[in-house]
Amino acid sequence: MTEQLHGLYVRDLRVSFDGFTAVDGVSLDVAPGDIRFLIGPNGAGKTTLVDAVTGLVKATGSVRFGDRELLGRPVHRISRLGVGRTFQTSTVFEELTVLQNLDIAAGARRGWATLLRRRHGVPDEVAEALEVIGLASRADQLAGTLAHGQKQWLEIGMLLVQDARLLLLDEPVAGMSHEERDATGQLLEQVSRDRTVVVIEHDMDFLRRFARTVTVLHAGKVLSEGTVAQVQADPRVQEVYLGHPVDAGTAPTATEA
Amino acid sequence: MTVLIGQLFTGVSIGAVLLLIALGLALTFGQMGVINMAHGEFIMAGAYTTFVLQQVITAAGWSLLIALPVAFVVAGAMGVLLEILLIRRLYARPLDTLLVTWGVSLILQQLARDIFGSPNVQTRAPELLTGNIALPGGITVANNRLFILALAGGAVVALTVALRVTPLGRRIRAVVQNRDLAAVSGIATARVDRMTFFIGSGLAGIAGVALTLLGPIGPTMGTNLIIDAFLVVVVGGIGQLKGTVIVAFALGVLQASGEYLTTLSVAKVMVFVAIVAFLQWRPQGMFTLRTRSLA
Amino acid sequence: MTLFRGRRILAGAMTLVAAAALAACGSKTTDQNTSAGVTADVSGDTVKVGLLNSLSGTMAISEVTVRDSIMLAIEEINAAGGVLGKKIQPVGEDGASDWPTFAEKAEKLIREDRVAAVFGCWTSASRKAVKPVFEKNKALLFYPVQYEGLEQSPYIFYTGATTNQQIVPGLDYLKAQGAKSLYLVGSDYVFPRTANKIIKAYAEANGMKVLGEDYAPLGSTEFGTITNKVKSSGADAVFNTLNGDSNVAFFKEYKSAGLTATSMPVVSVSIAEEEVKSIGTQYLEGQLTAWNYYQTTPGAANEKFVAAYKAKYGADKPTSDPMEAAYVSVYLWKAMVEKAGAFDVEKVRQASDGITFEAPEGLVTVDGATQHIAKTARVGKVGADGLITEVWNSGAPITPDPYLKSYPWAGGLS
Amino acid sequence: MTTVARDPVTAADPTPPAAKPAAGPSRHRFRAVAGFAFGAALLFAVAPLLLSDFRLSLLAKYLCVAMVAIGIGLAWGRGGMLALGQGVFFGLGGYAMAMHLKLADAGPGNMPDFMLLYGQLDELPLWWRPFASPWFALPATVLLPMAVAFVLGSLVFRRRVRGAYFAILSQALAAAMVILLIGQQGTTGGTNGLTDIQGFFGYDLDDPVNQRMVYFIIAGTLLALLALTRHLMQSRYGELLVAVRDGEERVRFLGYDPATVKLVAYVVAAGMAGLAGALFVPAVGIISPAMIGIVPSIEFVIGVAIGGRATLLGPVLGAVAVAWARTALSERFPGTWTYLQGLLFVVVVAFLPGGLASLVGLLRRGDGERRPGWLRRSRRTEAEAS
Repeated sequence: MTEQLHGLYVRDLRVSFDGFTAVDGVSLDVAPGDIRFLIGPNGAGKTTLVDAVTGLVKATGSVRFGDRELLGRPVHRISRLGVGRTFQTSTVFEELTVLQNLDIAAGARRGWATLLRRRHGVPDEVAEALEVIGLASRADQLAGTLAHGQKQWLEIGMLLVQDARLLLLDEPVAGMSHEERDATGQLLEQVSRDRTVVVIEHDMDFLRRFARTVTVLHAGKVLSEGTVAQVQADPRVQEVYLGHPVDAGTAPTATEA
Repeated sequence: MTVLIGQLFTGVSIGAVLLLIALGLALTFGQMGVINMAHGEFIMAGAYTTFVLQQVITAAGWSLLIALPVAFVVAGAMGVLLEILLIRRLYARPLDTLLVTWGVSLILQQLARDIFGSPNVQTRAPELLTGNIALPGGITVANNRLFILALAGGAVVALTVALRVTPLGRRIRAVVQNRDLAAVSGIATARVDRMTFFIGSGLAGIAGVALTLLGPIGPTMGTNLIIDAFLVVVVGGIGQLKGTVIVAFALGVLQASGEYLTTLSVAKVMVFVAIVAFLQWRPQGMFTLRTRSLA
Repeated sequence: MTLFRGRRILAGAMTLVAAAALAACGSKTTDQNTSAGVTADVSGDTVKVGLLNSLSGTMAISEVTVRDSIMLAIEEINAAGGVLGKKIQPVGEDGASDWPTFAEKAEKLIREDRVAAVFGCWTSASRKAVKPVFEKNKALLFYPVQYEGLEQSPYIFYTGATTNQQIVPGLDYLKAQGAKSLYLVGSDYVFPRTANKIIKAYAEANGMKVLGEDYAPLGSTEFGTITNKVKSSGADAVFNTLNGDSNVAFFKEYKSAGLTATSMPVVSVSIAEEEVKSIGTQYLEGQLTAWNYYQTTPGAANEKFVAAYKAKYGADKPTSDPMEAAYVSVYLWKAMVEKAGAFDVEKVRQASDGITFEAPEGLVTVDGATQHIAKTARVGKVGADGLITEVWNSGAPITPDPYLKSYPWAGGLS
Repeated sequence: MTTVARDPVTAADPTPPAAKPAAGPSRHRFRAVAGFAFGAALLFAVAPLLLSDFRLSLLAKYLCVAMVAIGIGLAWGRGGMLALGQGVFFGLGGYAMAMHLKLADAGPGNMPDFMLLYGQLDELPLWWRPFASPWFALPATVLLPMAVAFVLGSLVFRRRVRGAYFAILSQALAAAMVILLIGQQGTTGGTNGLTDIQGFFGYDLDDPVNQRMVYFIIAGTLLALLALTRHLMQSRYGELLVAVRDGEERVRFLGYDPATVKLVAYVVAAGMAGLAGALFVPAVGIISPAMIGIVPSIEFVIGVAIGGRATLLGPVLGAVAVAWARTALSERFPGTWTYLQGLLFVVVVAFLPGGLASLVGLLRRGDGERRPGWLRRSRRTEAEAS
């Protein structure tokens, strides 16, 4: 890929809903080509942070991707700047085939002349993505009939053909089997060669294996940041997680289930 | 000046009628997201209840008073039946609910025709409610309008209190704000839905009783009202009653003044244009519950 | 490639259209006789007639009663031996309160059932919708409802009142009672708007003032503002051309505003006995109506009609002007056919002039020139029992004048 | 027919369907051409031979309703926009055509008969004048509805008014339009509408041969609209439209503006309704507010729902079937028809949301790669759309 890698730079980001502040002055830098994991107890503001970056909720502060300011732009404009995301629940178009899903994702810059014509064959970037996500043999299957893990890969594939340079993934491996998790992790590593990846995840085993850096959020603020080992050693992180028995199972220090 | 005040009162009383017919919708549409096109036929059921009661209880005043609770129960029961038979299956498909309940409204209208005949039926109003109060300055205020205003006010207060204070009301609000959370917190959401529907439909029955004082009682009386009522709820915003109340009165006064200055036809078109313009400004209506959920 | 395919399909369809159109053009001039009307099928020992009324939809309320009285007349005629020795076989259709449906059903009755005549329609809109159908097929329609005039189709007989038999006499009555100012309230459609034009012309010529004119959309039930306007105008009387449901709401509002039949009487031209029942005498008692017939109209013919109707449809069913006009229309058609000695439409039309019938409303005479009928105008007052009693009549049948040509003040109207 | 692969769950098993694009499209194309040929033969040869003039003119009327249904199928079935105000566009097209024909009937310089009777106007109102020219009136029958749809659509879709809100607004538009038309009796004919239309571009409409010509034009137009819609549905745009229906937000995140995508389908549907209205006028000879209001607008939807909203042919067949059933049943059982209409709506929409087409789909499942979204609508996505 010839395109340059960019980083994500968040400064003093704040989001509030009717007096409740969900994200309270977060600043963080994600280096180009990083795989950054965002963790934190429920309600820490992880998803809201991603919502703010992608323009879904109004926020104050500054979010730059490379040298472009994202805040204040409408959702589809931010998307066209190369910022792509997935949701906790899979949102592939179930009534369309895998190929059609990818083709739509690849086509945001198409003009009406192209749109109003039928698709012939498979565009190169779509074929490439089909190989990367391992769904080439299922290209003509309805997305709704895919297994759960396959849907998540399709979503990632859609971000690839969309030519997203920043991938924001919200719990991509939730509900996946061990084999699927491994495959997903390898997919992320492959993808991050020419892209920047941010992952919200609760699965600590997955995090330890594939995270390059980690940011811990708590009550809308950054609690800790660093490599997996650094964060695990941070006493504040341990305190927060021990103070929330519900989340104890997901705490970095806890043993795996 | 006299005319101006008279018109203002007319506008307010149009608003009261709108409020009364929209209140039930504010609950079923606003709180539950169910578009019930048969709501107008529940109003009709309330009006026919008054008619039937008057065949038994001939004193107009008593029959009207008794009709209020009876119509509430009759229309409410119809609503619950509809909820159990059809709407329950359609919570995830609001647009389909609209079409299905429209089919139901056709059936109910024909049923009314077959039972009561196509022509309108008449009820007698108590003499007290056919008169008016003369205020100084030549202004007269019709008693039936005052009664409806009081009824609408009473219904709003009762509903607000019920939603705020009673355990059922708290459950209803919990379900509206977060259905899943309410469910895992041990609230039987299906039963709460049914109760909400009972109350919402029952309010339509009460509106039906009130309308016997103003207009015709016939099989198609509901269809003329339903769109206006929906517009009130849409503009008022979902999930809160105060929007419905404010918008009902605002549209009433707008229509009355528009009609006074031009004609009723033009006034109706004016109201429509105003609504589209308003939704440009606030697409979610006047008041909405803000939630964190995905838009 | 695919787009090209799409284009080819489209192009193919277009070619077909063009070819079809050309084929049609080719035969355009050859066929003249096909449009020359359909002859009625009278080969058997029965003769079919069509009944075209709304049995469903908003107009069913009124039109079902008309259908009932037409059926009554047909039964009576059949029991007395039929028409020219043939029994009448009614073919009923539902206009469904929808004007294009009326046109469709009229076409069906004429072309498929080949009826000798059609009885029905109520609203002006439905009549306007079927008029070209009858004219194109040269078939007969008997239209039984009072209407706004300004029409004279060679294939329609109008057995209800035209404006000079209902509205003008109603105004004459008000003038005689000393009314100097009027307020006009009507539904927003053809009849009220045309009627109000006539009323305004009449008022101007007779020194009366029209203080206001308001229209409510059909089916509207919100009369607060209009009543306010009426009340503050201080008019001597209200001329009401509201239709259907709106009357109920209007009179309830009227009474609530403290207006009464003595303080400001309302003359209505669309409220007959059936409507009185649904509005309620509580609101209507003492108000005036203008018609040509009431259930209480004296005479043996009416006693027989009312008794027969109640025996067939129930003692609680009132008879009204449009019902009577519909009933009469069947008898008038019978008389025309018998005078012509044939069911042929043109012969029936030619035979129509001067036909008389001792109707429940009194003697009526067909005016061949206008194909309307001469009838007596009556003004009545709603009583506590829900019946309307006559307070005035025109003394003699009034010759129909649908274009008001004999009224100098109406010069600019048509 | 085999029913082995009926259950969608089995399709998720590791053996992928082997259908490769190579075999599929050509067979589909062949089927489409064969289908159109069959339809054309039916409409142009069989129907005129078998039906009497009267029944043929009824069929012409049904086909006009079917044109509206195609548009609704596109906007609602594929785009998720429940257009409950299509009567407005049907009416705009119909009035534009009728105004021209009335003026042509009256002759140059004259005014239509009803204006003289009811309007008492001294001269033709300004806004009528352009309709005297067929070069204005004919394009207007399609462009006028499209323009209104464009204005309304760009207002509401951009502000993300959708789902139920959109449905209610489009109903209110229908109601407002009726009131407006009726209120201007002198220039619109009021409740009567525009009636008694005699000629159609020089051809006397009383002549059955010319009625037949009108039928052929209508049938041809219907086929053309079907071809156009088929193309739209199978284009990339068609796929995108389904995507917007099922996940508007998701499409936005892919960098599209869903408002524009929806607007196109809505405007096209409006144009089809306008064309249908324009052709309805010579076929039936009348256009009136009774064809425009809330009830007729909902009735346009009924056939679409019953036939199968997301399919190409479902809406057409559904609309024709419902219109035919109404004529057949309301002749004998007017009350029963109302019950039946209501029941059909309830049963089909509640229990068979794919319409009758989904029954056919169940039988035919498993042959081919391009499966239209008949089989099941995803529940989540519709909830999202509200």
